[in-house]
Amino acid sequence: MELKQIIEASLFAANEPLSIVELQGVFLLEDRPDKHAVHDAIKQLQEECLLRSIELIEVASGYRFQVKSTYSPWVARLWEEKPVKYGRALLETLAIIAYQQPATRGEVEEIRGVAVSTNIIRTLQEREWVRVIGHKEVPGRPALYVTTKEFLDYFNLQTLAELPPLASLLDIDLQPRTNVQLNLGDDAPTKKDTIQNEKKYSST
Amino acid sequence: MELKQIIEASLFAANEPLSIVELQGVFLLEDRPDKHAVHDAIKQLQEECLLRSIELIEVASGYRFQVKSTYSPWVARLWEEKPVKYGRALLETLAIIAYQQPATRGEVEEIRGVAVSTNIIRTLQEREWVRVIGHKEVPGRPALYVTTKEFLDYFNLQTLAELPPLASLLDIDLQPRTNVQLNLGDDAPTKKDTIQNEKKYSST
Amino acid sequence: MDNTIDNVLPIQQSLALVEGKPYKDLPDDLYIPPDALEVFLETFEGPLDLLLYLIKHQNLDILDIPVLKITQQYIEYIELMQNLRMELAAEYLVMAAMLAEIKSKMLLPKKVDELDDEEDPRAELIRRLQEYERFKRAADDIDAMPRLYRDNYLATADLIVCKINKPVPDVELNAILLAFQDVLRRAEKFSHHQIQREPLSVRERMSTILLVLGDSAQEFLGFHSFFTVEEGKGGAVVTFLAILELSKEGLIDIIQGEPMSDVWLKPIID
Repeated sequence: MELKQIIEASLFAANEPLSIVELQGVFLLEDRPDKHAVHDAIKQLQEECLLRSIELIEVASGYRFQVKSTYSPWVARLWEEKPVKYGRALLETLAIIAYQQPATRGEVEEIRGVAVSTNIIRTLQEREWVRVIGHKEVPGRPALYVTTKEFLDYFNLQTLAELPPLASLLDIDLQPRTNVQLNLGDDAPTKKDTIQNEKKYSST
Repeated sequence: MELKQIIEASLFAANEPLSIVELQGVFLLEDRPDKHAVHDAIKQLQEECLLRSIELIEVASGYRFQVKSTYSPWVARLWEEKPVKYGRALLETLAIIAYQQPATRGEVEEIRGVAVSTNIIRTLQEREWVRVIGHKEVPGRPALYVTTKEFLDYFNLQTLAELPPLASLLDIDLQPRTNVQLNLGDDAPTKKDTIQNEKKYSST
Repeated sequence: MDNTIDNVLPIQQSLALVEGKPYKDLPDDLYIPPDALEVFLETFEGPLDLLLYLIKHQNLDILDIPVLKITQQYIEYIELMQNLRMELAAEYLVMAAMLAEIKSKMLLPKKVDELDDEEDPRAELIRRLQEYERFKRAADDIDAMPRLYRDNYLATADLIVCKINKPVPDVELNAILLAFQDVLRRAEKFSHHQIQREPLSVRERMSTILLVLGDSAQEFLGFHSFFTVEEGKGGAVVTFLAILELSKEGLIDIIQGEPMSDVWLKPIID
């Protein structure tokens, strides 16, 4: 197994820049290469990139592969269209935070009975529907999430109190009368919410 | 700008498998390559990978670059968390759905001889390995589960037919019992394999 | 537990495996940790799994199970579990009954003319065992297949220049309410998840209070600063309920110098 290839594999898999020390860390102590060896491997990899569509560059926190900017007009078209649909897990998480805020991730998981992926929390935060208000002073110091003004704005609410009260929610008939089973099909979680975050889950 | 490099760049940037059609879509209409041209470029890229740490493989929803599994012992050290180990109950449920789909929860329980926890079904759904395709028209209208494209992608498969073959059932050809007092003797009735053969799989 | 040991002794085959060695007898002075057998039982995925284990372990032919022997062993396991007052899934008991039925059928003398059209009483059990075994194997096969994030990792390269503004999905409020209805229904079924029913105005006020406390440069803020005169009595009541709830959840400290004086709040979060 070649040093260069192990480093290449690590850089491709990492999803974030890796420092020389981090790259050394993928080797067991007994055959850990020194900094120069890692450096040399990176140099070689950089040279191999010359004719390819990607480059291996150094940024503040280390090295990473990136697509050469000359290709961005094409590659960018991958993301042009199609907003994806949010999955069930995301909607439930949002609902629980809205009704039970301030809530920790653990509390959301407790109510849902399954793990909540980091991706979902991140998506909600990026959308600015949910923010961290602080950390609970219990072991692990979990973040406390609340909904934001933007959340209220998006749903045309003045205050949270305009959401149906919990007690009556169960009695409200929200379900459209027709096609109940088709709806269930549509609610199947949509692609991609979870894939990246695989590792965060614990098995059941 | 070479076709091959644009495709390479797209595959590296995409974070998910890309189909031939999606790859064609990164080109403007006026210089969109035909399927054969894309195919050829992919072939070339695959050959270039032979000596590298990555491979370009086809899975159910398209093509993707991935790190060859020989490098996983090193790459895995980048993350402190161990990859999830799935429990037997989950794997057995998944296996039954994969091979017997569409299957109801009752059918899974029938084969396993124990109740299947809701959590397991939900975990499989959240991981997007399994989804509900409809409901069986029997009392209770139980949900019918099938495996998804994401399941195939996850396990590097293009179609269900690539799953390891299911062990065949031995003929239940009950041996004459040696216990003479019971006198079942040679006349003990036999029962030929009555299990229906595996259904034809169709990918979703 | 001591009187149960006697009932337990007649187990014939291995009672437990210790470092690979089967133990056939329980020494009189043996202390059984209360959860040891539970762990043992938990390693079985149900009665079929336990039966398969008993069969494989003794190199018995699955197509010609010695029902008497297996039934006896199985029932001894079950009795052992029950004697130790472990909670057994109902399926284990159903299987015990089924085995007992097969056993009795096989002991029953048969009239000659019945033999042709009546199948071996074991057939159904054997069919189920085989069926289960093949999927058990399939589960192992699937587990052994290379999969993402264990054996393979996506090879990606960043695209820096323009991370195109990706359109975000639209969501209707109804979709969220529906999702929450589902959560509630689920939670009601498993009623140990107690979902509290504070009015939302209280929940909202709780968030606001935490927000203001967090942004404030001062360590303490007065109770009165969390509602306005325009809100009237309602505002004061909601705020009061909110600080009680926050205090109950251990998120703030409530401090009052002396009776009837101002109430001060201090966040415990940061």
